[in-house]
Amino acid sequence: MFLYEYEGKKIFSEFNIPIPPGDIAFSLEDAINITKRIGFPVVIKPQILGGRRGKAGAIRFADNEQELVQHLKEVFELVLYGEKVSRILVEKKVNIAHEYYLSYMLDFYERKPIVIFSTEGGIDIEEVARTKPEAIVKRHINPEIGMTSFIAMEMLNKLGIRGEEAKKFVPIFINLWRAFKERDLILAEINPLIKTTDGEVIAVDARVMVDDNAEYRQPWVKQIKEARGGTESLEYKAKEKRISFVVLDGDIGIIGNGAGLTMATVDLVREFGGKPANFLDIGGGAGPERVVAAIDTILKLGNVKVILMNIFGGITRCDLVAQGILEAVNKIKLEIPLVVRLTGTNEEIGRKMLEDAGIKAYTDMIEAVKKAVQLAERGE
Amino acid sequence: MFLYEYEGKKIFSEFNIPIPPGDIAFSLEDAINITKRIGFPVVIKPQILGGRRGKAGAIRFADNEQELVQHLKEVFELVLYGEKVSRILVEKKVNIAHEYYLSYMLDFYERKPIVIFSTEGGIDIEEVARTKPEAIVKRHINPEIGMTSFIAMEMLNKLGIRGEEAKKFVPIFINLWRAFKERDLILAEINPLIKTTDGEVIAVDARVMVDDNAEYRQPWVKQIKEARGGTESLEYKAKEKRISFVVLDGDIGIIGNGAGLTMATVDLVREFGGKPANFLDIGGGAGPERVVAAIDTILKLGNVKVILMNIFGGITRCDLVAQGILEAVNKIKLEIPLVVRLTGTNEEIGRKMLEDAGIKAYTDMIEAVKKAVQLAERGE
Amino acid sequence: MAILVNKDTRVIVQGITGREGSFHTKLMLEYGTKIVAGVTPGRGGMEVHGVPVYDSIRDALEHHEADASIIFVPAKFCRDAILEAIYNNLNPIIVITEGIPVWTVMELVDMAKKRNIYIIGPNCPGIIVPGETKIGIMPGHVFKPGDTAIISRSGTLTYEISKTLSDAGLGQSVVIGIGGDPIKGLSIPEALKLLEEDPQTKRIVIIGEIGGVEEERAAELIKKGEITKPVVAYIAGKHIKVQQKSLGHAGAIILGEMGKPETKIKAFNEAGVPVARLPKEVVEYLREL
Amino acid sequence: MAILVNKDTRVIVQGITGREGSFHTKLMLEYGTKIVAGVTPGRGGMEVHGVPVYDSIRDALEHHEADASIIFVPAKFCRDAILEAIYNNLNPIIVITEGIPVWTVMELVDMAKKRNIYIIGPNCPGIIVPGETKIGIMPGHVFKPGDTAIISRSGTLTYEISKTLSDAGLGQSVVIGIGGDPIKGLSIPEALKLLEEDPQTKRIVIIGEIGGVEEERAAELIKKGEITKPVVAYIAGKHIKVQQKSLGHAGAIILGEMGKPETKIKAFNEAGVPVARLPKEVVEYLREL
Repeated sequence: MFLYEYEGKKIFSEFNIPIPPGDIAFSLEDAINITKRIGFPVVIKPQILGGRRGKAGAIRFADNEQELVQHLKEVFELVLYGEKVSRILVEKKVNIAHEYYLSYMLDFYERKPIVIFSTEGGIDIEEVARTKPEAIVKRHINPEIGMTSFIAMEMLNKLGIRGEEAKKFVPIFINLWRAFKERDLILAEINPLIKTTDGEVIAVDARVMVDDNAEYRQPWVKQIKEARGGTESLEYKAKEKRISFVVLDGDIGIIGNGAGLTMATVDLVREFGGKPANFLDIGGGAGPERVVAAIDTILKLGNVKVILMNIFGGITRCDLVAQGILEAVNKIKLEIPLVVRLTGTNEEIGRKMLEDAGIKAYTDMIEAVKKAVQLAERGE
Repeated sequence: MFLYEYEGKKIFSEFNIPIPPGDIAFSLEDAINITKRIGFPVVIKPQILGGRRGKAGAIRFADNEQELVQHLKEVFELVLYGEKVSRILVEKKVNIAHEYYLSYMLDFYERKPIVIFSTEGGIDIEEVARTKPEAIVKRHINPEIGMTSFIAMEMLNKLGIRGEEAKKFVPIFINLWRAFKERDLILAEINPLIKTTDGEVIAVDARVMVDDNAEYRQPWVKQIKEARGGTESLEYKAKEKRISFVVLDGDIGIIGNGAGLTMATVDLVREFGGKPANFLDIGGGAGPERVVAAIDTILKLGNVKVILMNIFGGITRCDLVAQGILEAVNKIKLEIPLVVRLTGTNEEIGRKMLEDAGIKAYTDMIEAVKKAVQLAERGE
Repeated sequence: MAILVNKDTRVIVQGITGREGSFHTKLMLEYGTKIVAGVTPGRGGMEVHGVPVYDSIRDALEHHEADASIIFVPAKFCRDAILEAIYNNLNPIIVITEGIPVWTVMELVDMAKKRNIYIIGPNCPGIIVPGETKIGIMPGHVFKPGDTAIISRSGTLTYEISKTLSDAGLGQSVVIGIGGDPIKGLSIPEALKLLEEDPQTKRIVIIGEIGGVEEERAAELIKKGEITKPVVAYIAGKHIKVQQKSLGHAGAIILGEMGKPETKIKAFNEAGVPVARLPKEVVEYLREL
Repeated sequence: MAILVNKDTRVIVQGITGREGSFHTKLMLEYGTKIVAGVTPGRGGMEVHGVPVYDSIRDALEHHEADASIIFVPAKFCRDAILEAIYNNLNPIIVITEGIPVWTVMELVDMAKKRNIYIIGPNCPGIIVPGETKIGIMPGHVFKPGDTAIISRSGTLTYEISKTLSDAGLGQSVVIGIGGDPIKGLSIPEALKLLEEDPQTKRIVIIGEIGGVEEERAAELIKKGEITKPVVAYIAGKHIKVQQKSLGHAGAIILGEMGKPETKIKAFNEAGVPVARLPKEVVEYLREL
């Protein structure tokens, strides 16, 4: 799960990584109060989970209250990369002497943590890698050793930062590593890491991703999730019911059992000209209650014209799966068509049960997909 | 540094290792108050750092206040292995079904932690090793892995403890390991570890040694030291001044530079029939202030008849060492004889300086030792 | 003889007394898998479907010989269970459990590798050598013996494609569900190298997904000629462009440039590996080989 | 050629800008030791007695070739400094610093051993090959070149005994102060094995102490015939019976049965190693060999 910048910065400050004074505002009032506390000039940063705010012109500066109110009104109206701005981070503006880049991430393929530092911050590190690779230093980390002073110093020296100046960066290297490891993070990125005109080193942005699997040992993750609203929360609530749910932008609701099969179903719908509304995996051994929750979740999207359910009965018998679907449908009183593909042990019995209840049931995946696409087109 | 039983048990309880209810008493009143809180029957355990209390008959039980007061009065008068009893642990008596043994220590030679478990607790593990080795299971531990459930279970199974019963021991194996590692301990021993008649597993004794070198990262060590009094504290205060000081039982005060040379000096005094009052190493590069502190410390012992100082001037010039000794002696106005052995660069100059001030100074270690022994004998 | 496991592989089931562990023990026994013992700490002395249960692997090994382990233990206890299997030299260790933190998986895979032990999974359906042994949770009846190997990051999609192959007369030498997590014990390239050496395998199907770079690395191996057997691939999620969100599998996530389906398809194409557009096309490509 | 170090050994001084580091750098240079660079993080660019200072060993190695390291860094920073030396393949690493927690020493020695790097110390005076190189803090003038090797857990007592030897015309092939901590990088038995292979060493003096079991293990090696060169021993603290208290050296501590002087003396006697009663007797025993 990705964190908002302000959530990431909270972690940074817990690990003694300097951040600018500031706080999160959910309203104009909030923002004005924060400004009163920290003083002008301030920077206004809408909090969204995807995309690049800088490129979207969404980051604004204010030297006085008039400017502040003007910008806030505009920014609270913005929709960035499909996300409505509902929270804004208001921070004291810092005087930048130079921008750096520092990140830790897990290199899944090499199965090792990796640290990346660059003297070219404030832009995508992929871009720096293309245009100025000599300004980047990367290192795999032995997790038993972790980040230590000497490794940080070696990386800094490599890019020509030495002596007293280098020493100022070292604690940030070490503390970010500690946050990364102790908080079960997959990514902890500071871009840019700023040297101010006063020679201080400060993290002015935070891009942090935490491992969802670690929630049982990272109680703060649950707190963060519960504090959020919107779509994010719909996906979260699905997850609570052991359903993997991701919103897409089409009108065909998709339910599958197993992540790969569900992805393949989304793909097939696209191949045959349809627009998937979501990805929803009910996982293995789902009973009627999870089928109900799945349909419920999709209906909450509002714009779905047909639901396509693709079930491969592996260990479970298809007649039991059919029974689960019927129980679910009776409970919900579905008003849009449901197309089911059901295969595996006892598939004939299961299909017959569904068709008796007026639900289209197929053996062949492609036929089911075609039918769903056709129904969605007709629904327009 | 060894901890008192009650200090060790405090650590145990911080790591969720069950101990009997109880508290430390410095007076009869304390003990009566504790008993009021925890109820009879209680056990009275004088707290000393060396030796075996059980063998000395110093552990008493009380079923009522009359017995309690009687025992307390007696125990507060005891001197055990040279230590006057000044503190008594008063604990609720537990009903013992069986006594076990569990310890972690560092195997200095193999450079690995070792865990020892036995179904024969309550006696010296060395004795069990001799008389019933099949009741002991030992294992070196890979510090990266630590003690885990499965290792504990394997050790328990090996001694025939299985199923639900074994499961009760597992958390104690793991928690004692955590205390051992996280608190920089060198030894963490529970002997006996008790199974009560109710089937609970409880640590009824604690023998714990902490690494003095880890004090900078274990602030509780300093707290414990400061809370202590008596001889222990004299040694501690010396250590604060970077002096290694251990009380022996003779009348010749010994000061050396370097641990090995000081030990050799103590040995030589014994070889020539003298009785060393102490071991005191002023360490490398000691200035006059450390010499003053050394002599001060020895004088506090009260019974010293002569001080023998053995200095090998390695890097430092002997004339500077002599100057330090003279400054120190002038400051203290020493009333007992001081014999100095001084060798190294500029030794002749140094010796002359000392002898001009009336301090016997030798080149040869043995001559100095003989002189000191002779002066001590004459002093009787 | 197949790779990693075969009909003679003696298996310990860790977490045998749990619901899943017990259920799949029954199905594996029915398939013919040689399960010699189960382990659940604190449950030593029980029996599950006739299989004796011990508190520890070491205690089980006092009474039985065993080669491999399959793990159904809940995620929070998996570090201990996997370590136990590693320290008792069981090999391979098949981890069915989903939801183990990635840092823990990283630590454990590293330890296993240092001891030359294979971990399959976590979060995987296991491994099956059709007609010989099934150490996993897949429905045995969809597989048939043969000479096509399948490596897959998916579960049900693998059953789906395997069934298509079986129905078309293309039996399987081995089917390895490597799991849906971002870090796993056996990656696609590592599995490919094992299959290259397997005399029973004539051709290989890779069922990949979006996320990670395993497919790209596999394609490199093939391009370099280190894998000479013919390979057909399928990539699930190829029409999904969502950034930064996991699709059911924690490993199925696109982060910036990494994990995009187009890169994977391009890499396979450049290595001469046909990528099926529809699952059933896998059979057609295999027939064309 | 001597063991571990010789006149060609190029040395980096870690913690060179500190009081001790700077002082002993001067003395080592005067002795003829080849010090090529110093390291103190945050002090890159300085010079100490003409030796250039860098922030990191790696940065120093960009400008100089080096073999060994000597460490004067304060105890709390030693984990980092020693790791840095290990990771940059300096060998041996001589750790003068006193007061490093024993758990940290245990961790570091394990890492060094895995990489075949020798740590000498911590809490030691260093190593000297008289007339060739001194990587340590011992007074150079008490040593003379020769063919008697000394392994010692002590500092000043070693200088004392070495001086007696030198005065008696018994020069030293190498003198290794292995340090007074309970866990150290080089133990007496390990040092003995190195010296057995050293053509310059004809006889060996072991200066032991109470505490630990190194002397006993050394005696076993000799008894088994793995060490064939004649050995003379001295044990400091042989009249000290205090239990559970360290005598100046953290390693000089008697715990129950472990570390008692009588056990050590008995073990040496059984291995045919004479144990000197007085320091100066070492010379007499060596002459009798």
